Amino acid sequence: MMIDLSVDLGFLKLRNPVLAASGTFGYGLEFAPFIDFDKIGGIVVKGLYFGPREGNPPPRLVETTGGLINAIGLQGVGVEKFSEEVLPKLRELDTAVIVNICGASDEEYIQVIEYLDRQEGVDAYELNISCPNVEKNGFCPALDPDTTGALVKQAKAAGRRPIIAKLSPNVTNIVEIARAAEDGGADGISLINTLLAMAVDVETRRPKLANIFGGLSGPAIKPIALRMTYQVATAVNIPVIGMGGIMTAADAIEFLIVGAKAVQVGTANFIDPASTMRIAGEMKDFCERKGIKKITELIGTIKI
Amino acid sequence: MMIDLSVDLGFLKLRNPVLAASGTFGYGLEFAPFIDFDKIGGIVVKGLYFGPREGNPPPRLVETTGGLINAIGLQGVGVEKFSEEVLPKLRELDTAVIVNICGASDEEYIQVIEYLDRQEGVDAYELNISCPNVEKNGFCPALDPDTTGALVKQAKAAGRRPIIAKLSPNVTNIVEIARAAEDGGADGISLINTLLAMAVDVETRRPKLANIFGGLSGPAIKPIALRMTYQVATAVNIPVIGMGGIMTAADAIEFLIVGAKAVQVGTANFIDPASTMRIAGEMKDFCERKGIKKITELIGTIKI
Amino acid sequence: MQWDSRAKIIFKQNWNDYHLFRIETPKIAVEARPGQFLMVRVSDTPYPLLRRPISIHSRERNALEIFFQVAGQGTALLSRKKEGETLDIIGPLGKEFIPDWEHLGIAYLIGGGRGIAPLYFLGKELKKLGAKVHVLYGGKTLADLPVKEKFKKAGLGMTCSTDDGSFGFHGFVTDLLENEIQKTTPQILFICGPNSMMKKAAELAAAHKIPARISLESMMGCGFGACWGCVKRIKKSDNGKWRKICEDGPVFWAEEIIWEEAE
Amino acid sequence: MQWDSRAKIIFKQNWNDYHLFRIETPKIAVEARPGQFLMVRVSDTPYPLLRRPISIHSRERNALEIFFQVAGQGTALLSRKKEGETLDIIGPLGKEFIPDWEHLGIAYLIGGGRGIAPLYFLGKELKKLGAKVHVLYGGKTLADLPVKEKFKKAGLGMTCSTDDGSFGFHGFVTDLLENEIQKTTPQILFICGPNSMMKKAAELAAAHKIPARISLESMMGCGFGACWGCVKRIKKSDNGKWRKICEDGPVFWAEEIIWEEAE
Ligand SMILES: Cc1cc2nc3c(=O)[nH]c(=O)nc-3n(C[C@H](O)[C@H](O)[C@H](O)COP(=O)(O)OP(=O)(O)OC[C@H]3O[C@@H](n4cnc5c(N)ncnc54)[C@H](O)[C@@H]3O)c2cc1C
Ligand SMILES: Cc1cc2nc3c(=O)[nH]c(=O)nc-3n(C[C@H](O)[C@H](O)[C@H](O)COP(=O)(O)OP(=O)(O)OC[C@H]3O[C@@H](n4cnc5c(N)ncnc54)[C@H](O)[C@@H]3O)c2cc1C
Ligand SMILES: Cc1cc2nc3c(=O)[nH]c(=O)nc-3n(C[C@H](O)[C@H](O)[C@H](O)COP(=O)(O)O)c2cc1C
Ligand SMILES: Cc1cc2nc3c(=O)[nH]c(=O)nc-3n(C[C@H](O)[C@H](O)[C@H](O)COP(=O)(O)O)c2cc1C
Ligand code: FES
Ligand code: FES
Repeated sequence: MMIDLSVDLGFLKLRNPVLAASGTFGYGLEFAPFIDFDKIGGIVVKGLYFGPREGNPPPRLVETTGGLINAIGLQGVGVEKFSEEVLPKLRELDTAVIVNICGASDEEYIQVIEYLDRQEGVDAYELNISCPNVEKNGFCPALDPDTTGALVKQAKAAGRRPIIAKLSPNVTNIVEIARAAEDGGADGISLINTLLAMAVDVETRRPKLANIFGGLSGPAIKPIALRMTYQVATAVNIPVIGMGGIMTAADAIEFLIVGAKAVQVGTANFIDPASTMRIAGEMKDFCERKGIKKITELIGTIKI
Repeated sequence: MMIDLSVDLGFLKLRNPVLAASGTFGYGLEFAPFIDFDKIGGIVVKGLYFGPREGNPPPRLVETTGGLINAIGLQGVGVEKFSEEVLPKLRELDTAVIVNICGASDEEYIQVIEYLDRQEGVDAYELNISCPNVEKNGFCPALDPDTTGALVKQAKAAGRRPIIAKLSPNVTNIVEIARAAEDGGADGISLINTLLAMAVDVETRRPKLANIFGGLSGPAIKPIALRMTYQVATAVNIPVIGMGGIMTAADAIEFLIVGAKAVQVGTANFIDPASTMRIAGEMKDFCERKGIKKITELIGTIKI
Repeated sequence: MQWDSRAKIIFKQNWNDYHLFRIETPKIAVEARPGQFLMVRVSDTPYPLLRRPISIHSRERNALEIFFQVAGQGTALLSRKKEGETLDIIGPLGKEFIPDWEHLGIAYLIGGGRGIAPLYFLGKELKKLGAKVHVLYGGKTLADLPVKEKFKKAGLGMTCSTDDGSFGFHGFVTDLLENEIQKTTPQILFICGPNSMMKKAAELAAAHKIPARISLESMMGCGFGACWGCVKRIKKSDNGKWRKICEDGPVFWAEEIIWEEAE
Repeated sequence: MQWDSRAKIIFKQNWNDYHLFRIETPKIAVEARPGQFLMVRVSDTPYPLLRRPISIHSRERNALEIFFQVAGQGTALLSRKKEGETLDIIGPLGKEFIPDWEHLGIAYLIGGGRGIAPLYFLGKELKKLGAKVHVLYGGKTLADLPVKEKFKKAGLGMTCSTDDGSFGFHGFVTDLLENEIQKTTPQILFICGPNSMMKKAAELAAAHKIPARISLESMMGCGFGACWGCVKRIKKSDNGKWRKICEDGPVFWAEEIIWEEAE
């Protein structure tokens, strides 16, 4: 049976709904030994500030039950080096490339967008307004609807490419934030970023992360991510990209069923570096078994 | 070495810092075959509404990686039956008894408190303003500081016993809610209740819980619970009782180190029904190994 | 109820997806009654988190047997345990199959797939109590009937059925039951298997006015009445409120069950 | 770098907490260099979630050996794997121990506890390259020196030390090193062990102006450069920025390491 896994986000057509999540896939090329780029939907590259950035001091990682807390703090090479050294190589890959945009201020987000706008080979921008481990108390724009709306609006005005707003789960009302992003002009929404978390070493009584707080990802958070994806997908009219703890095609399909048009796979890449490709493959097997001809037949079909 | 595990919450002295969490310990007596009640700090009995309550239709449980989603919906016998049939038996146990108070309206919380105020054998009330699986969309009073403050104030005025406000993690700013509870007159704060969550059966495309949403508990949520406990403990002046995913003494001690004066053990009781007693025992071993004479020496000693 | 955290696996047997363990656990064995179950910890890591409910398949002196089919990760992990390893089990839990009757007469035991598990213990006990026991054992195909010889060896009458006709009666075990009811008049039925099968069997029982005991399954958080997670709506009992399958069941009278809500 | 999801354990040996596995993995073996490591999946469930980094202890034709000490749940699960089972491993990863020198001369290898792991492969390769190899192997007590005979059998000079004097030199392995430096002049040191030991050894190296290669540990998310989780501040390289231990290390020159930040 020929199965059509392609999805159309409106602003971007994907070969299949499986993207690699930002920060868990390096700049993409790190995974060349493990996957065929033409077998996945696309990659979201690591968060980029305008300049190079040191990130947080180590330790930056703690493993928890079913989860990983990270406080990388968005270490990265900056747009310039990225555009010169990485982007040309990414352009040669037959896969969608989305760049995750960071900023320490509204202006910096815009600067990054303006710089990248002059480069070829980027399909969309994912506005990372939701990283919990940059500011000490976990603050980020996506905690507030007004800040979110205003920033999305500026970003949209600044650049020529589609804007995906990446939301934070650390909020009381995710729908309110999603609507603010939509009203601000976002072309799509991706969620969730990591949950603000902490771990303590009982021997030394020190936080296990130098940054004290970090962001929790991995299968532990999947039930929360799925709930939020469902809430948002039923509330907005722009496409939603779901993520959080996806390890298998069944996990990914749960997100599609609650209304996500595509998914991102994050932490799983560390354990099984071929996760994205494997999940896309398993998705096809699932469709075959269930007699589903087009993956889009699954999207938003939850039976309540 | 004689080790003093006792803690003083101000309004209540506990033999040791380990309490059984509400809803995971039945009405207490279910655990008689497994533990000695005089070896734990106390029990928080299952949430009580004024009248008996049916709870949600099944399925009510889903297991996830490192977690459990429940949508029991606070099935229970009501205060009258509880006071007549359960409380007399609890009075015979040599352990602190805290009752978890529920209400579908402000009035109902007050009714429950007024009724229980006329009974003997209750040491404190834990105001359950944070159950995510009663209302369909997960709404509960603890999502809003004003609602929280007002309800705590009314509850405090209505009864003669100490009030512990149990907070929800499903909020942007847990400190704001904790302060509202403190300002409302709460004698203590306990946190966290479960995280609003969801799971989908990919074969049937139905939510795995009849209630659609449920509350996530277990080791998966520990890093989030610990972070919030730390944030709240450093922000309020009333004692904080921490919980969320505690399975071992090391887990419990993490909560003490970040500032909790006591802990509650929930989901662990289902897997190892002697968890509360075991954890108290392991806590003692830990103190012995580290040369700690009083458990209170650990509280709030995190080295930042 | 007892808790044995060091119950030793003293014997293991398997047929594809089906596994039988004999577990040394004197304290639990002495209390065990047919229809009751154990809560088994399948791993000593936090994955999977919860214990799994498994029926008591047989009592052999100070040991108990369990018979299970791999259904997911938990039972898969359980199946990999080796002889000599220990299991952490709580039991016996729940209500037993056998009603408190003076005289049991002709008893039919109807088991489908892994649902045969509790019926072996039940059959042996019924026989001891003087009942005339006949077991109907159904499966999709011959490979789903791995323990059939065992029943015969224990002197229990048995007829098998397979959906594909690869062994015994060609058809559903409920068709077999229907045939049997034409021939003899059972005084009581004991039923355990997939819901669809149990429902059909319960209808037959109702049509022929034969009392029937049915063992229900449910997702269980604790297994001993503490979590309120396993409830189903049960007629009659307590005015149709949700009842705990772990404590008030797993065995109920067929007419108590509301099938629309038994899923 | 290769990924072998079905690397077979063909031999296993253990001494209390210490374990040695020989693993058949031709593609990884052929690329392996001393100082490099593997990312090992210790469980096929989501617990623990991440792979664990383990050094390459030896290459034996198309197999690799690992030597590890149980440090927590992950290594405990690994230790329970049986001969004949397969492991999912990625490797070889990271930079190798041996610098690109014409002539190596007298090389001292200093290993503490589980830190001995990479030094066996290293010693054998150095010997092949014509170096004169002497290994200093330290532990708390005799039981911490399980693989000492192996080095002698491979024709590598070895002196042992124990903190409690139960075997060999009574004292720290760094004291032993200090003594040795008085006697001979090593041209290069290779050091692997607890941070405190490595720091002391690095100080000795600096004091005596002996170049020293040090293998650092770090919490690793991926092991292949994708997560930025394993960084430490390394002097000289890239103006003192955080460097990835998995990719730029784990082996560095001693003078590059900022010990205050190496924890
Ligand atoms: C009282 C009782 C007695 C049982 N006795 C036996 C027995 O003797 N032999 C046997 O093979 N099985 C028995 N079962 C079923 C067994 O408990 C489940 O197959 C097992 O829990 C599935 O766990 P898993 O991790 O392998 O599968 P999972 O991956 O957890 O789930 C696989 C499938 O099994 C279903 N399932 C999960 N938990 C349960 C549960 N508690 N009850 C029913 N279905 C469930 C899931 O919905 C899913 O469809 C019994 C169940 C109950 C309630
Ligand atoms: C490049 C490299 C090579 C290594 N080679 C070997 C080897 O050959 N033999 C050997 O026995 N050990 C080796 N280790 C250490 C080994 O990786 C850890 O002992 C192991 O990851 C601990 O996992 P666990 O689940 O057993 O313990 P956990 O329960 O995860 O932790 C137990 C203790 O180990 C520490 N730890 C956890 N992960 C790491 C890590 N990645 N690196 C260092 N410490 C860690 C924790 O902070 C904690 O103190 C190496 C580490 C690295 C980075
Ligand atoms: C090590 C690490 C680094 C991350 N870096 C970024 C980042 O740069 N930008 C971003 O938007 N999200 C980042 N994330 C969040 C992920 O993209 C994703 O939202 C989150 O991990 C949840 O998905 P998962 O559970 O599949 O990992 C990072 C996550 C991890 C684990
Ligand atoms: C099955 C179940 C029922 C619960 N019922 C209640 C309740 O009645 N009242 C309440 O305040 N919390 C209830 N909770 C929440 C727990 O008390 C606790 O806050 C939460 O489970 C986190 O702790 P844990 O991870 O140790 O389980 C319940 C939790 C579970 C799993
Ligand atoms: S399984 Fe917990 S009450 Fe029945
Ligand atoms: S461990 Fe991931 S970059 Fe080094």
